[in-house]
Amino acid sequence: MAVEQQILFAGFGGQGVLAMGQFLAYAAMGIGKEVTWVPSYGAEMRGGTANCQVTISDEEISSPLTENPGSIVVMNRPSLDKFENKVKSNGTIVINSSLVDRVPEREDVTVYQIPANSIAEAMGNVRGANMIMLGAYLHMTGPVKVEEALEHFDAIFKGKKPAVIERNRQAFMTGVEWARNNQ
Amino acid sequence: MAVEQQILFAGFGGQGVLAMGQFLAYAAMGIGKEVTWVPSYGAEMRGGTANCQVTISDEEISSPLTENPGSIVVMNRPSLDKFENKVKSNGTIVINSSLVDRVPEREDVTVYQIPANSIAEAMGNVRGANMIMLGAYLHMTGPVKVEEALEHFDAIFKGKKPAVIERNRQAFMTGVEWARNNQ
Amino acid sequence: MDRVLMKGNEALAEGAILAGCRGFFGYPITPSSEIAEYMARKMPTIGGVFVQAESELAAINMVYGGSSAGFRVMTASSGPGISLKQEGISFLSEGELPCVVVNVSRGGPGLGGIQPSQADYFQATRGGGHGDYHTIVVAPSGVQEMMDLTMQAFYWADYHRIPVMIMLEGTLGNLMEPITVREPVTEFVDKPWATNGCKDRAPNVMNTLHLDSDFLEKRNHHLQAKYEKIQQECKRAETFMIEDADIVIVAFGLMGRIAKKSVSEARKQGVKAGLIRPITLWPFPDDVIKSAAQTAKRFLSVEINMGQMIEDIKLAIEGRVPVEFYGRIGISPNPEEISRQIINIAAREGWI
Amino acid sequence: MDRVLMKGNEALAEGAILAGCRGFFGYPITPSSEIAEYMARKMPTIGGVFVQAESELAAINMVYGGSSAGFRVMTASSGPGISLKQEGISFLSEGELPCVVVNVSRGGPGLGGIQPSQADYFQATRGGGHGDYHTIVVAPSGVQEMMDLTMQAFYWADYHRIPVMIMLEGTLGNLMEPITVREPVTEFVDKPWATNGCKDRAPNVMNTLHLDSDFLEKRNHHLQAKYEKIQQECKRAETFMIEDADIVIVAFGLMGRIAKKSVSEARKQGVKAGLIRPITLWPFPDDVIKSAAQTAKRFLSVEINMGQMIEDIKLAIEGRVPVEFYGRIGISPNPEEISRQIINIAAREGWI
Amino acid sequence: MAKGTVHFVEDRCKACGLCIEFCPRDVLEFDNESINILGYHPVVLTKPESCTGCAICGLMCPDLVITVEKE
Amino acid sequence: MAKGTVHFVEDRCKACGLCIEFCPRDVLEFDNESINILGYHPVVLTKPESCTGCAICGLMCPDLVITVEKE
Amino acid sequence: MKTVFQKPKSLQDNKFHYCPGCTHGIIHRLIAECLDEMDIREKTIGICPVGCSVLAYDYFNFDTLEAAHGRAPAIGTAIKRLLPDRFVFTYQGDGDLASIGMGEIVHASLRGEKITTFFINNTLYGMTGGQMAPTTLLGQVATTCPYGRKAEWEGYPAHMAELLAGNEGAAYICRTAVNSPANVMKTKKAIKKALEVQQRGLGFSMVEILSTCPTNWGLNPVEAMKWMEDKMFPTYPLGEFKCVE
Amino acid sequence: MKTVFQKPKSLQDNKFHYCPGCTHGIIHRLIAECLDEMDIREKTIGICPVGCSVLAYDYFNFDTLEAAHGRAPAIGTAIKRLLPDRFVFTYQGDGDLASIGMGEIVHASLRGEKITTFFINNTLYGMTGGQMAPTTLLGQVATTCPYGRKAEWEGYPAHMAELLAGNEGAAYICRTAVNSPANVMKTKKAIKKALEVQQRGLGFSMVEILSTCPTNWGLNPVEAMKWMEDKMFPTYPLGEFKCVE
Ligand SMILES: Cc1ncc(C[n+]2csc(CCOP(=O)(O)OP(=O)(O)O)c2C)c(N)n1
Ligand SMILES: Cc1ncc(C[n+]2csc(CCOP(=O)(O)OP(=O)(O)O)c2C)c(N)n1
Ligand code: SF4
Ligand code: SF4
Ligand code: SF4
Ligand code: SF4
Ligand code: SF4
Ligand code: SF4
Ligand SMILES: [Mg+2]
Ligand SMILES: [Mg+2]
Repeated sequence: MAVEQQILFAGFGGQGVLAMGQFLAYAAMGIGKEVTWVPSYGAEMRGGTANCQVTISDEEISSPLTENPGSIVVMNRPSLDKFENKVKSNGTIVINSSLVDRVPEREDVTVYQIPANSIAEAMGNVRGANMIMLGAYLHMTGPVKVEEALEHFDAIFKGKKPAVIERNRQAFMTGVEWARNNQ
Repeated sequence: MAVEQQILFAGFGGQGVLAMGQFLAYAAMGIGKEVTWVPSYGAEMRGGTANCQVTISDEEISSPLTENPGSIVVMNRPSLDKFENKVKSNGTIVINSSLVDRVPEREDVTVYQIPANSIAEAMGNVRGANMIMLGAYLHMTGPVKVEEALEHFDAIFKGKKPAVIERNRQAFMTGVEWARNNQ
Repeated sequence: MDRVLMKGNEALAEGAILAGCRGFFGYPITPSSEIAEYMARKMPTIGGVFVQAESELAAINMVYGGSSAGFRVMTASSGPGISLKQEGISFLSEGELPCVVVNVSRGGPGLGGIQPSQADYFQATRGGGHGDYHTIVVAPSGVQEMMDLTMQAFYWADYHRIPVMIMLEGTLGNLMEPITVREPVTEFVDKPWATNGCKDRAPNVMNTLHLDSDFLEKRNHHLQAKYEKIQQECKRAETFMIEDADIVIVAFGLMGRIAKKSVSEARKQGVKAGLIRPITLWPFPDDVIKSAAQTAKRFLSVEINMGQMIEDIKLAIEGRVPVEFYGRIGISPNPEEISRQIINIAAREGWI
Repeated sequence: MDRVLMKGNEALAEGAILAGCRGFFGYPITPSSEIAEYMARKMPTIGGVFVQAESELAAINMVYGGSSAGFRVMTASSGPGISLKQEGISFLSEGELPCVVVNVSRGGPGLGGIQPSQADYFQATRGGGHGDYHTIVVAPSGVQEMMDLTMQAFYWADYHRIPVMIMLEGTLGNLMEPITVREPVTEFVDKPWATNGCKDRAPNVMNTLHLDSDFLEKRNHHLQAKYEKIQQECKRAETFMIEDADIVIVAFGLMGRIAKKSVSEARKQGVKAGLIRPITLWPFPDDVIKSAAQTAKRFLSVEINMGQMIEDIKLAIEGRVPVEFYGRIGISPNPEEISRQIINIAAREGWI
Repeated sequence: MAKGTVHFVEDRCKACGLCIEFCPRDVLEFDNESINILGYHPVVLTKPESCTGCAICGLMCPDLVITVEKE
Repeated sequence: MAKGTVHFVEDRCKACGLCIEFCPRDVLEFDNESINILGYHPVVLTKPESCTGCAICGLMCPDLVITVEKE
Repeated sequence: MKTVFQKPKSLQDNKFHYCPGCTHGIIHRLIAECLDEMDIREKTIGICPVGCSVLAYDYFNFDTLEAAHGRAPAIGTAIKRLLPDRFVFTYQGDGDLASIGMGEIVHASLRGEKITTFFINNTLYGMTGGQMAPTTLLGQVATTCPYGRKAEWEGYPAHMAELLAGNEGAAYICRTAVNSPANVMKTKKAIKKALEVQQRGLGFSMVEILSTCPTNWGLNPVEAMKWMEDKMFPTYPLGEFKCVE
Repeated sequence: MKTVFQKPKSLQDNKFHYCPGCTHGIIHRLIAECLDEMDIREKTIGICPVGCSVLAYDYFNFDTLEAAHGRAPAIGTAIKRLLPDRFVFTYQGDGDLASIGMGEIVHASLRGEKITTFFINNTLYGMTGGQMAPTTLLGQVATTCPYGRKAEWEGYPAHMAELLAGNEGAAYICRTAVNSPANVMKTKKAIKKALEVQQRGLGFSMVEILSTCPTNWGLNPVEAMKWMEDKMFPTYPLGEFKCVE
């Protein structure tokens, strides 16, 4: 069986969690992988939590869903609480430490802490926390390399205004930068 | 098996064919028989043909329907054409000869001819042809005796105006009378 | 008791009133309209409510309201009208709202015709609406049963908190025969859940929305448990000469009654025939079928459709005995027609 | 061909357009609304018609009109909305009007929830509407199939003159994956029966009323003959490792795809598992099931409901092999959950 | 005064009497002597000389029984 | 001028700003220092002395955050 | 002599199944005459309702569809949108249009669908045997209001022409009757005008036509005409309610 | 100090799930206040729609039902007929009432059902994500009229208050808004009046309330209030359209 990676992105609705997963899906497709992206909605219609699962593989993907993702990227505390125990052994937990005020209890996983909201506020782009997180995540452990993702940046944001793309690229790169400096 | 009689009444819609069958059903119930009455509608919504089947028995009736009734009472020509061949061997065909301009071809059945409409016109009650027919039919061959039917006359027409009941009784008796004189 | 000559549809309507039905909400459609007309005459005289709804949709939702208010309520329709009620029936099922829905069936699909039919069997027994639910479905075969099963339907509806469907061929609605009129029901099931004003208690809510998947799953398991209980308790069938039967006819409704005569006729001709007449279509009396399958050599499903109940027979028999089908459309086969069919099979199989 | 990352609902809508669909009539309901929204954006740009109908009833009747006018047309809805369309679907079936009806299923019964569900299986395969009819029902399992089966659906609809239903779990509508976008369809079936103005020909009539019972019966036999032809020609299923399987999982839609992983997982654990994924739910691929039943020791139906397709499996197997059921409600089980189930059965039966 | 005449597809007449009621010249009547295929006494023109061909009978006939001619 | 005061169920405030917008005395503001359970900066009374207890804030608050008292 | 009155081409040569004196027949003919005169028979698609005129497809001599009860306007909407140069009309009874089909007709008029509706108001359900309709008059007896319609119980008659005229998408709304030669002529004019409104693409058009049901009214056809005038006119005044130019 | 403003008894103490600034919340409270003031909480049965206010049963503190989309008036009809001394109201959005539920609301008003309807007009389908409603303004963008509503394609906005006021069974019909303190007060008066009309058995009553949907309008709550006044008021003038005494 081919290597299959499954990543779960989770956070509040409005934090851009679904977009993070889609970004990764586009990037993975860009480098010729098989990929699926699937959102899951909470019980609440709005507010509430949002999450999505991305599966990346060299072969046809049978199940886009899993109970036990290899990595989780959590943007807020409730998401960590909910998904910490689901991560596979030897998996990865990436945490937005600005909004998560605890560390994981699991000892069999690798943990990365990224203060995405603080970085975002610092760079004056409060809505950019998700791209910062993504940049940092990809640099540190991502299934797609930062350079590869950057190659497909314009394609991913196709149809968006240049200014928007630029703002996202900056946030993404700030995340990458932060990761480089803090690893 | 108990003796079970099945009679089919057929004619144009508006000739009071269904009422004839209901009358017989009430009368049969009156004398303690098991009885079913079931109408059948033609394809047309109005105009068209109407017919009903009455089953009278001493025991519980399983099927209220039959392909081959023992007797048929036909009020018009199309009904004779349609049902003549359905009557059981040794059965009975009662014909409203005012509106049926042919005699049955079957030789294995008993045929009665009653000029119901002419009698009705003669007595000045054009809508009374069905009761005339019924009176004659019961007198000649009916599964319920005329006297028995008369006993339940008021019950059968319960709720109707006395004048209406009287008009019906007269028509009925005129039919009986005619049958007495012409048998 | 005195016997009264009554039409099937009238006996059904009167049975409902005797059972305490005090709300009828309907939209006319042949061959069911007589039931509404009877209710329109009677309800005002007994302090009940008759509303001619603007549509079948409105009618079934009036049933939803009336039942939720704690009353015994009913609607009646046919073919296209029953299809229009499917959303409402699904809601009633999940709301566990007792009520009676009458389908005086007509020929389909589409506008079809007003002829007798049993082509809505799947719709009635498999749930024509969305989601996992069942309604109890009863199929009377004569005028007395029209009254009695209607009263039973109201009881089951309240007792199990479930919509009950009464399904019959149009012919049966028009059939007249003498029946014994029953006593009015005087004891009723309590309905503490009714939304009739929250005086002296906490508010009641009648709701079928469950956005939380765990809760939705729980609700479905709750319903399923109820359906299993009903399957234990409510299966009903009439059997006739099946003990030694080589061939067992299965037929329901008036059709079942007609088939009885065919069975007698076949017996006269030396064929060991028997009859199972399911009285409840859901729950389907598979137990009777199963046990008959231990001795019978063959089953014949007779339906006024293209073959629907036959699936339930097959599911009950699990391949142990062959099941054949005889069906007509838009017409109740005559007893003679069916006995010919039975005799043909017997001849073909070399039993006679 | 370049691959494009697309959402299931979008791929379905785009597939319809590629297949020549030029009329979409719908009423919003989660989780189907994206299809309408896609059509609202696209139709005006390609000379097509998008109408947001006032209700699901109006929508399905617009489909009736549009199809009768000779166009490829579609509607999409979910749960309660599909129930509301049942009268219309029965009419479309009897009118033999080609069209595509999409059910992006949600949890039921009642208002239920917007979670993934397969609880409308009975409704889809047994005809939730009145009368004897069938629609072809296809169940895609991925985004590519969302496009491809939609195009196939339009072809089958025209070719067999039948409504085709596409049924999927809500999750699949939102699933994104890379697909190959197909070429637009350029060859179409002639529709001399279309009611589009009687210039140079005798008037056409689109009618489902048949008051004459003989004719009604004839029509039903005609439909039945067509359904048999479709059963000959259109059954589709994907199979995976069933040749030597002790236990065969049967699952459809996205669920079927998920189960594939469970089968692989079970194989890793030494259980000879296999998968049959019905692609057409009606006609049900009973042939594949039947032949698998000759070697398999056990079947497991995995559904997102309380057990519906299991009846079709049983009808196909006729009691030769036991059939078990594993179901969830309001949630797509994970592959791990199902493989656990498979392994448990294997352990219980002493196969491992 | 204009001169006209009317023709009937006799077997379609349902004897509703609307033509008789509305004919301004009172020239139509039921033919009590004959019964048509539908079982009704169809309408006939009793005073052909008085018919003006005004076509009101045709206008009011629900069953397209009548054709009207005029000089 | 009448004297009043307002109390907030802080954790229900969604920071829609309607109370601020409609308060005739301009005495309400978002508290940028605190974040409530819903993730919003809730509203606070900044000039308690100027509140008249007119209850307009309560009237316009869609989320029943506000109780108003008056002397 | 030349023929001044005969069957229009847009009608087939079939006997109507209607009861004696039922004015459905007159209305069928008027529609057919208008189509003939406008020479649009081959471009017309008629949508028949569920009601006594359910078999209208056997009479009209152009393309027709039989609709599900009440849904004709939805069907018409789709056909007209997909074939904008055709003429599309619906023919609907008061049960069909004003009861079960209320949603569809109100929305077709709101959307300004360029179709024409002929609305046959005979105050009850003819086909199913005389049940109450939304248009049944106060006091009138029907099988489902056996004690006479009371506002308190069964509510008030629906005034469909007035109701729809208020919708902006409605371009032409008119109520006529077929109880007299003059009114029949006026009805024909209204039918023609409605079709012309469709031709000019002005919006939705409807002619509400007061029609008799001798059978279920329990009157002979001539009495029925008088009853219409005496009883229906006060509740349903004739006239144009909307006429966009 | 005495409390001059607080949560009414007829509301439960639950957090609303509505978006920030959504005026559904204000309207819930106004209804609850009126029930409190009339002291009829225990005799009231509320029927909630399918729409953003689908969970209203979690907020109202009296008996409630969750209706199928659009059918609340039918449900209310049955309850009120069977329990004539109770107060029955429906709470319905514009998709619920004016689109799928058009038939039910028109007929409830025609029949003069003694129920009260609160009709929340926010010009679109909030719950399902901003699709067009019959009340969407001309030119307004929604997800199913992405190019802005054009009369030619999507037809004209439905004026429900005007439409229903024409029906004889309607006793009180009024349109109000909740965009300002004064209008909120007027809305409350109208709600009270409608309930009093029900109490007096005068017939059907409805208050159409213009409400905001900041989320799907893409505006912040304060802007949304202004937008309502600027854009909605011209199409939907406030006022009493019917008031039978
Ligand atoms: C969905 C549905 N409901 C009910 C019916 C039964 N039905 C047939 S015609 C009709 C009413 C006809 O009345 P109307 O529209 O006034 O026409 P009329 O017969 O008076 O010309 C009804 C209720 C049906 N065919 N389909
Ligand atoms: C039969 C049916 N059709 C469609 C839906 C989906 N649906 C849910 S809410 C809604 C519209 C809500 O809009 P509105 O009534 O205006 O209420 P709002 O959310 O704007 O308050 C729709 C179409 C449904 N639940 N049931
Ligand atoms: S054409 Fe005129 S005058 Fe002649 S019969 Fe007819 S109505 Fe009378
Ligand atoms: S109007 Fe026509 S159908 Fe009526 S009586 Fe005259 S000719 Fe006959
Ligand atoms: S009570 Fe009046 S003055 Fe005080 S905060 Fe509220 S709105 Fe402002
Ligand atoms: S109106 Fe209410 S919810 Fe909005 S900001 Fe003020 S207190 Fe908070
Ligand atoms: S029942 Fe009434 S409407 Fe129908 S054909 Fe007869 S007279 Fe005409
Ligand atoms: S979507 Fe609109 S109507 Fe719904 S809660 Fe949010 S703001 Fe209110
Ligand atoms: Mg009518
Ligand atoms: Mg809305």
